[in-house]
Amino acid sequence: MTLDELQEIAESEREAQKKITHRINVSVAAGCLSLHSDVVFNILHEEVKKRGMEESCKVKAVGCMGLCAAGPLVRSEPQHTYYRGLPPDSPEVLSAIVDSINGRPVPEFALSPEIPFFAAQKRIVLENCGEIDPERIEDYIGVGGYQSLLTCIAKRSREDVVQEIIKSGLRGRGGGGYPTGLKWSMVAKAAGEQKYVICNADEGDPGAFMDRSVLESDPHRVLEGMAIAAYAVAATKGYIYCRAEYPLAVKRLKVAIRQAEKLGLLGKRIGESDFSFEVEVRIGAGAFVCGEETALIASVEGERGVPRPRPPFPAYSGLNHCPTLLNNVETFANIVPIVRNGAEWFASIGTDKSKGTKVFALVGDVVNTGLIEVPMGMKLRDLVYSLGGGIPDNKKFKAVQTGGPSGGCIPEQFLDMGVDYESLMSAGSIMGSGGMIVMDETACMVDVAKFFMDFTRDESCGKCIPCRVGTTQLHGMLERISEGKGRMEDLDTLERLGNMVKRTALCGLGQTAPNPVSSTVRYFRDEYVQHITNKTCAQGKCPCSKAPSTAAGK
Amino acid sequence: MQPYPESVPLPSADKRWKLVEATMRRHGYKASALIEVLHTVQESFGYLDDTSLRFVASSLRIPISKVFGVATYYHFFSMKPPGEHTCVVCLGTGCYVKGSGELMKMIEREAHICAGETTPDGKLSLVAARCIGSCSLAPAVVIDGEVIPRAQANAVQEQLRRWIGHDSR
Amino acid sequence: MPEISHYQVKTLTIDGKEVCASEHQTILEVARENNIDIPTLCYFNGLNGVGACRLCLVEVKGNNKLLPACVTQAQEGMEVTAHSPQLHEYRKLIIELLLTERSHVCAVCVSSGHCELQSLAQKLGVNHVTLPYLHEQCKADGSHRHFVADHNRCVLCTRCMRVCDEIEGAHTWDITGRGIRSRMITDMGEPWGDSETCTNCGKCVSVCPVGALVEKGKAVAEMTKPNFLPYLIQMRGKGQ
Amino acid sequence: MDKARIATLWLDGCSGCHMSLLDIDERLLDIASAIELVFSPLVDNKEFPENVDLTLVEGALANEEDIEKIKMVRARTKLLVALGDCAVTGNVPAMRNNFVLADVLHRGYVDNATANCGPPVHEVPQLEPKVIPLHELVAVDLFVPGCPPSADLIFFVLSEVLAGRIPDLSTRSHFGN
Repeated sequence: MTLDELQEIAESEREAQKKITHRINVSVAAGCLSLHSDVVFNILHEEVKKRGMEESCKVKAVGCMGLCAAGPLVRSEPQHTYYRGLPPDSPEVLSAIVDSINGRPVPEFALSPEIPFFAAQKRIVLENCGEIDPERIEDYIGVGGYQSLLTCIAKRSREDVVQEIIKSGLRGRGGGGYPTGLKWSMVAKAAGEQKYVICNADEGDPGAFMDRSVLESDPHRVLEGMAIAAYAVAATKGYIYCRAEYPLAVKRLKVAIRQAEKLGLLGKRIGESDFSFEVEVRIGAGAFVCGEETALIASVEGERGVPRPRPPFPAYSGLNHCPTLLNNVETFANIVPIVRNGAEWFASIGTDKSKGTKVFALVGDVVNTGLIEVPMGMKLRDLVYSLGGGIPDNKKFKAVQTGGPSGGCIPEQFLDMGVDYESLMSAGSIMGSGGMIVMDETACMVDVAKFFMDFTRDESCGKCIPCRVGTTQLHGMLERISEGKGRMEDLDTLERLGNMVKRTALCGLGQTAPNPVSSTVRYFRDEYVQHITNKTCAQGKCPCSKAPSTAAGK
Repeated sequence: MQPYPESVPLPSADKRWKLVEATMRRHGYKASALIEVLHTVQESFGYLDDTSLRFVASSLRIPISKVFGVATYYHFFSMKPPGEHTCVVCLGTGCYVKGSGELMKMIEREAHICAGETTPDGKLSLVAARCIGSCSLAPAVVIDGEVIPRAQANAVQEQLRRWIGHDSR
Repeated sequence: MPEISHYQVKTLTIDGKEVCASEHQTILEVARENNIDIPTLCYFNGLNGVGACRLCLVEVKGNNKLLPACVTQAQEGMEVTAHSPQLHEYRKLIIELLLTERSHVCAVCVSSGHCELQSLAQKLGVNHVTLPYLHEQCKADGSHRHFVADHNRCVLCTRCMRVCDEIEGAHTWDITGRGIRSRMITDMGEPWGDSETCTNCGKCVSVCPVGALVEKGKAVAEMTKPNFLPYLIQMRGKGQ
Repeated sequence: MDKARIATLWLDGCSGCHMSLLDIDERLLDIASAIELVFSPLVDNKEFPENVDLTLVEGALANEEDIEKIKMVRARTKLLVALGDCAVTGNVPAMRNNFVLADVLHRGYVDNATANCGPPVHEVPQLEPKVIPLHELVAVDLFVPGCPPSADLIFFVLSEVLAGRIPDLSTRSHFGN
């Protein structure tokens, strides 16, 4: 397919859309699906059919709209309204919604798009999520999909594309924040006949589901980003390494790949050029460390997903010892808008060193749990209180955990901090993939630290000694403290051992594993001391709070 | 390249071996396909056992110790047959903050098994998940493949009692 | 062997001492050539490096990460610090962690006196551990005709696995599980004596740094390991 | 100058460390002239005295009596030395930590007993669930590993201490024999 042919499809798709005067988009991403949005979709569809309005009113299954707390979510246009929490078991309500499409929205369920949760977002990565049908490639093409890819292939040199990404200032969205363009240029310059592009969709951070939503809602966006990357670095083969826990994402990716191959947008001779790029999905098997790039590569090779020392970096020697470009889902999803709108446009968004937007999964003790995309640098307070709607039940804010098991807990005094890579780092946490878990005053920080150490201990691959034994020792120490058997010296040991593990572990998992401990010891030392000296947990979360306190020392 | 090891016979007449063989063929019997093939085995048979691992090892020409090492490295692969029903409790951070740890303890008490085990009567397997990505609808439990958002302890308990015949204990 | 003309000599410093390295030499190789002692445990001359034990970590000026000397190639102009109080602390803690992991009871070990873990502890001045013992439950396997595998003494250096795979070509050994529950296995975790792939060559026993793999019938402190390097070099020369 | 008040204590160990101490042989005479042995299994004192300058402790902490003793000894001693692997690491006595205590007792007093079956309950201190080295319970000033530490090493420790120095054992000592 050539660029012209693609534009023809887009044009006819847009023509078809014009005939539709009313649209009811129903979210069928995993969150809403678990609240039976598929039933809502079917009933709405039937209701429209009953009224003979199929020609003008389109009920469409779309991806994630973000506000999971209010699912199943539906959007009705031109009413310009969202509907929240639609009951799948009440056809009357759904019928009333269809009846109202020309008038005022049904008030009990209506939700204005003007509330901060929606209005304060800037959707770039998620621009198509909730708008298009993720299982129809024509929908994606209708909103300009694959034009960036074919334009690159037809009109731009490989170097030019790499330069565009460098200029944009885009940094890896998987956690580390390494400049994406730099990575691309390393792979582009690396010597090797065979090169690979791998998309890291092994979103392992517990409490994060940004990548899942993107894959389920807009899979073509990721595929197109990968293909542009492949073109830029001269790779011909790509893999998407997706978690087995995301069956819907895997299914939609496979559908999308088939559709794109059929239209000649992936596979051999893309856009009738010499450029070929084939993509395969690889399914993970439950190992958090496979989010680390060298471990992920080992897993794609069919081995135990165990990290290897770097250097050599995958950019020079990765999959099958060939130069390999590895980016995560959100990074690839940023490529198309950068190529379409230019590096300057992208660089104008965000902060000095962190450009663009970031998708966050806002979860935990916050009213509006869900997925949001905001410009880098937005204040934590706005995220939690404005978009997030604050803490439920008038409880007090205690901390927000970012960066998953590699991150830290950020206390109240940082609420007015603008969120970007640097600020989070300086507060003792990391951006990570974008999970943001809000905790209210009832959370026990010793318990939280123990939770994360239990996680990393369990997920440690066991290859290097500091991580294998160090995480076990750290966890044991936290366990003793939570049982009221801790000693004050333990706090120093936590720090000493934590620092050692950070400095000596082989891979990112081990090097960051002590972060949840060190950040909580730093900001919530009082709570540790209380567990040790009073042998009680004020929040009642730890085992020591359940046993009668034995205050007698040794 | 090595020729296809056509000499490896299927372990039995069970048709599911054909599915396994098809996956291996699709990947050209390459060693790198090991994990994909193990996925197919588990999908087809519910778990991995000696027979299947030996079959896969000899078909893909991978040392048996390595196949076993890979199979036991990944938590997704199970070496034991699953129970009739499966209950997955998400212990991701979002769910944990919302009390999934307590929920898990309740289920463990209820079913008299620990996470990762199956009841002796084979009725129920209890699984802990690291995060299923339903964080905003925490706590999430997956019962026989269906995600239960904002899972309530008593509702889950009721469901489980129906399966494991709690009263007879 | 590469020809002399291919050699490109690099100059670097290790602990302030100026040293020369040839193409593809690792920091560790250069250091040992120059009598600079960097402790190692998983490293075994002649086997592929894995950088797993982290004892040989060194500081390289301009790099904020510590690098494993065993797999990091020497570069022109590198300024390497192989010994510093900080590195010494880390190395001691690594040994401590190992000592707490399983049951390393020198008093009843056949390899006492010939054990690399024991001598590393001595060399680094580890005379007690500050962390609690974990007492990981492991098995001892005496099913093999000639050898014993006592996993309570295993440090998971994977030398046995590598020598069995890279030199003997049998790949009888591998690792099962992960993290603290990692265990070395033969075949599918069945007793060593039942292994269908083991050739009884004993290479794994020769390279084991501790008392985990030993010959049968040896009493405390009787188990010495042969110098395996000449054999490895010979086999490498043939194989590649 | 007053003679240094020195004690030795025997907890859960095989007495090998004390044997090694005696193996100092003729050098003992030099030491003996500089010290007063105020408590030891080698002398007939029933009461552990106050104001002890140096106590060499052999053995790990395995029962309730060991624990009581070591706390008292620690309180009355200026310089507490963990002598030998049992005191330093738990060593052989701690090998039972891999099993449940009840199983260990059953094995010893039931499975393998030919008469008087059953673990003793009267007039013997009860075993702790886990055997631990000294420093897991009390502060230890000097660690002298070895199974046993050689006579030379013990002599070195004693002479250094008597000379008013804390001996530097960093690379002199090692675990095991």
